[in-house]
Amino acid sequence: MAKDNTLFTYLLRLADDHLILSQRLGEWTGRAPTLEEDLALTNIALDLIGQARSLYSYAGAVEGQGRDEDQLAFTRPERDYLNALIVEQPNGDFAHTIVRQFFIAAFMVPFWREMEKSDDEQLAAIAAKASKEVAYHLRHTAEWVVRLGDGTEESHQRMVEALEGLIIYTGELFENDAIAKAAIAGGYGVDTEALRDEWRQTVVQVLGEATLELPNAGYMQKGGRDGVHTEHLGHILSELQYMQRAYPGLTW
Amino acid sequence: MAKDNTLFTYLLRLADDHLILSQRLGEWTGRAPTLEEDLALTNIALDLIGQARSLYSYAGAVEGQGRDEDQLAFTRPERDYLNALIVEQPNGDFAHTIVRQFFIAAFMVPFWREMEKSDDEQLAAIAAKASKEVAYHLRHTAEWVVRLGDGTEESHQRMVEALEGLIIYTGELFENDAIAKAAIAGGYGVDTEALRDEWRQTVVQVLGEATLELPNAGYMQKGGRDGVHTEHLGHILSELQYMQRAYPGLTW
Amino acid sequence: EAFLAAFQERIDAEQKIEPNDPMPEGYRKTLIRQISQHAHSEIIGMQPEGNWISRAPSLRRKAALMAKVQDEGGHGLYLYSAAETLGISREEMYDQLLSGAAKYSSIFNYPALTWADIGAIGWLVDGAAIMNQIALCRCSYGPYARAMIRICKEESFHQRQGYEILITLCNGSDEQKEMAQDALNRFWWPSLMMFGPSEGQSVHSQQSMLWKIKRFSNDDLRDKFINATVPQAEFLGLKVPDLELKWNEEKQGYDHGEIDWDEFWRVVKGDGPCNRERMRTRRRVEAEGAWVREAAHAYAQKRADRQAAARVAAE
Amino acid sequence: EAFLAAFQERIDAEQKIEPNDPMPEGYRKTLIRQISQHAHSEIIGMQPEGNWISRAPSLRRKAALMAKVQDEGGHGLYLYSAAETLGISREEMYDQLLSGAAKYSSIFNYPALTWADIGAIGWLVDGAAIMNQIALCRCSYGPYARAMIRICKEESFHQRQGYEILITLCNGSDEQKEMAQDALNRFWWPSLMMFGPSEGQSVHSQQSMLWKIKRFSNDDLRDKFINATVPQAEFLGLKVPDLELKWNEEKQGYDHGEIDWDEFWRVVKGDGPCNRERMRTRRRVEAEGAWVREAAHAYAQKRADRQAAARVAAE
Repeated sequence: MAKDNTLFTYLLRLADDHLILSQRLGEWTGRAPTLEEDLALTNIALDLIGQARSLYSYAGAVEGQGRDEDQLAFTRPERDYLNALIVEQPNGDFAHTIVRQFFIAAFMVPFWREMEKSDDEQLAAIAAKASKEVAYHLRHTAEWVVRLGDGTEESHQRMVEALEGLIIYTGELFENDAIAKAAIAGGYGVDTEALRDEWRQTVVQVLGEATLELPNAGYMQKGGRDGVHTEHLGHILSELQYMQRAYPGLTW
Repeated sequence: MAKDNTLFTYLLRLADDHLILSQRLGEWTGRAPTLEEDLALTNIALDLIGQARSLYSYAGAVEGQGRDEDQLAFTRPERDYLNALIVEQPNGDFAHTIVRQFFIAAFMVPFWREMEKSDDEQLAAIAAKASKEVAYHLRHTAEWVVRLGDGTEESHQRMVEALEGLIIYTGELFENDAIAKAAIAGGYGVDTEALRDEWRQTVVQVLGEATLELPNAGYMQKGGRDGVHTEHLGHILSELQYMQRAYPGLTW
Repeated sequence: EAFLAAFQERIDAEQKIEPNDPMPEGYRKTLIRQISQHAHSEIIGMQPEGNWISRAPSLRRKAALMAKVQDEGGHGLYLYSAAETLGISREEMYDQLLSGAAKYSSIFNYPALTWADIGAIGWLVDGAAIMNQIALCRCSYGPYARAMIRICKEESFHQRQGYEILITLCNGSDEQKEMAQDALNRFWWPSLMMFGPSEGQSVHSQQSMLWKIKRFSNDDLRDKFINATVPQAEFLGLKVPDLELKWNEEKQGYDHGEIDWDEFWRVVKGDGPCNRERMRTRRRVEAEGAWVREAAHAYAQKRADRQAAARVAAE
Repeated sequence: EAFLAAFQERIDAEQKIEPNDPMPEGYRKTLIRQISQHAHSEIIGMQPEGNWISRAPSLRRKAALMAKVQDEGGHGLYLYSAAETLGISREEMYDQLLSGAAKYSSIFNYPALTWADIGAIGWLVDGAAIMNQIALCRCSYGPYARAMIRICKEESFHQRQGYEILITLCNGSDEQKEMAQDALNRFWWPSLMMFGPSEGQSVHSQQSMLWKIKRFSNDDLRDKFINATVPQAEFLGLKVPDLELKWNEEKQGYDHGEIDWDEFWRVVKGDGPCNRERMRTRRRVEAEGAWVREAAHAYAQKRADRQAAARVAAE
């Protein structure tokens, strides 16, 4: 029971990360700077929502109270969403979206790779599929980081601002709090602290190629894992949940 | 009964106009170009929400099914909102907001003045109070129209764009459809067709002072009175209704 | 003259015309206009449905909707490429769209107001598009015909998906059924207008027929669509909003009421409910993305320069 | 020296200092810093509450919230005016805010996440502000003292309104009670921090006391606030999130747990949850409004020119 509770929370955090990030990316559909990029961003959003669905479904099964993926995704109050703060940050300009996705992909690549070794077979299976997908996310965003960093003066400056704006939300990804530690001890969770150096290396290498620098982070914001979010999440939820809230309990 | 149904719909249209417009203006609170204008726009929004409350309360009483102002304001589906399309148009830049408000105020001044003569005592009473308020709205927005029209080249150009963008939504305000005609025949509604010339005069005079011209309208968009809106309304409602939808039936 | 006759012979022999083949200027122009208009429709068509991605009522529907809108972008890409084989660049076509010189299907100037509209757009709008497109799979211009074959497959999938949304609504609550009926009410007539007005003796249209760019008349395609769609509406338990609609035993097809061609022309000319909004959005997207495209271009240039310099140094 | 002594004598005699009175430079500077900081707090404080205007759960609450945020803007206006009497312009103060040179109350760097937060902000944040402000109603500088009297009245109204929101929640469903408790959990400690750290023997603070700009120590005001607020929490049936909080019979007041001053300094220095967001929003608002202010200025100039020309012509 205690194990299940922890696993449920652990899954929900991951699922919320994916859902909220795909919701953000979906805002770009039909609005990206080029048609090709429109398709690429939507691809990433589709991968994320697919991962979210697997994770919510599994979380619902673990919880054992008959909640399906949609009930978990759409009908919880704001304070029960457990996503990291970085995924709810606004799209901003294209530089912000690319930096946000790049930071996250550079984390998710080693995360899913380690998760493939999880004792939990379902998590390992989800990880195996996700690993292939995030490898593309990382490659694609890294290419844009280089292009924009080493593009024009304006694009470079926008990238500098995006890096400065988003760096403070990266620390939270690596924190092993009580839930994470229990998940690691349980043999199914990933020790994210241990991924920090690899992330840094990936990021610094790509930024170097892009003639950019990783800004000094200073204090890292956190709170999402305990449901204490930025003010952006509430607005995301008012759209995300609209239909399920306005017409509760129906099939669509 | 038939009279009550018509009156109910008539009141709802008016109430929805006021609610949605105040919701739009509320987006400016804390974000206006000057502190003084922040207070002024919020004042107008407060007047509008006050008028909306009176109208919804009265509509609820007329309907006689126990729906209060909040149930009417917050829990109807999108297609049941009957506001004119102009009030749901985005704030855009400050020029758009001013033009939208000016167009509407120039209409509401004669509208409420005529409504003061309504056979329906409650409507007449609401009109008496509203008349004083909209006189200020018209004065205040007209001053801005002049300032921005006759200000800088940029402000003039922005006003031209705002006028062109919004003119197509003004025709709907004056249409006497079946409901409006029934309300006029019933002795409680205002013949808005008859206000068209006065509106035009007011608008043209102020625009003249502002070195601006009223653009040629061409075809006037409509649909709001039958609940056929622009795509903007749905997004407004997802925020507006959020709490009442997420927590149905509670007292706040 | 001899060239035109020879060209017509190839057409009549059902040979496909390919990019490098000689072709009459009128043939080329007609195709450019039609293909680019078709591409623009896909791009603008992303807007009404894109409007519901953030509010789709389930994760499954959200993913399907995103994928559908993405497919439309993909169709836009194929079609721009097909048009490019005729000697016009994507940028040029894009400029024509943004300036208003080029048109797009006027159905996309109607708003998507409720979730049921997403179903109705798939069922009716994609359904009507498919009727046109199936015919185009046999178009005499090879690249267009081949693009159409691929697009038709995906569109059929979208159409079934849309219809399935409505089946779900019609098996649902009273509000859901009402929502479905309302969507049909609003999208029925604009869908019929998608086939365009009756052509009468239009020279333009006859030439297209002769060149096998077009293979059926607007009215024929419209009738085919109506005949296919009315039974589907009946299956859903919905009422087609046309009091004059009735089965004509003799022609084995439906007779329908008068289409409001004033509305059609008004919307084509820019006064539909969303024309300005669609163009404003598209122009804003273009403007906001300009710095990104410039940066990508500058980077590509720098890279090419560096590689050239490296080659020189190595020699 | 004689001037300073005479000035101190006036202060000690509880005479109000007025704008045109001579005053020591330190007195002027301290007041400008304090009043402008107070004004900035009102302006930035519009953001967390403004964030809920679009989602307020009833029309009555929506109107009250709008009016409240508007009052804050109004307080900002009075306070900027009071500071201007000391010889600094609103623009200059504004620049200091936007550049980060001037501070604002760090409580506004915490997010308003739920509707209950709107109640908690009224009850706790305005409550704490009032404790400070009541004392300031007797401040030696006349314009500031008078602004404070007016502001205090409105703030008390806001505080009651916030408390009333929480009463409603605590009389409501379990979710509502939980929401209220959660808001108290998140806003309790930051509210206590609003009074600032214990001053010890701070020279700065002592001078302010001597000049009667400040009349009570931070700790005294904080204790007063706690003593007034704990019974209100009990009345609501909520639990103050401080395990060490207990009644001290001897001092007839509460003892409380350790305040996390690291957090306080971190937030003051710019690393609170919303510091960057608040400043980004404020800067964006300033930038987006620039053309409007320029236009208003250009128009005023034109008008003045025209009137001058008309006067000349008339002469």
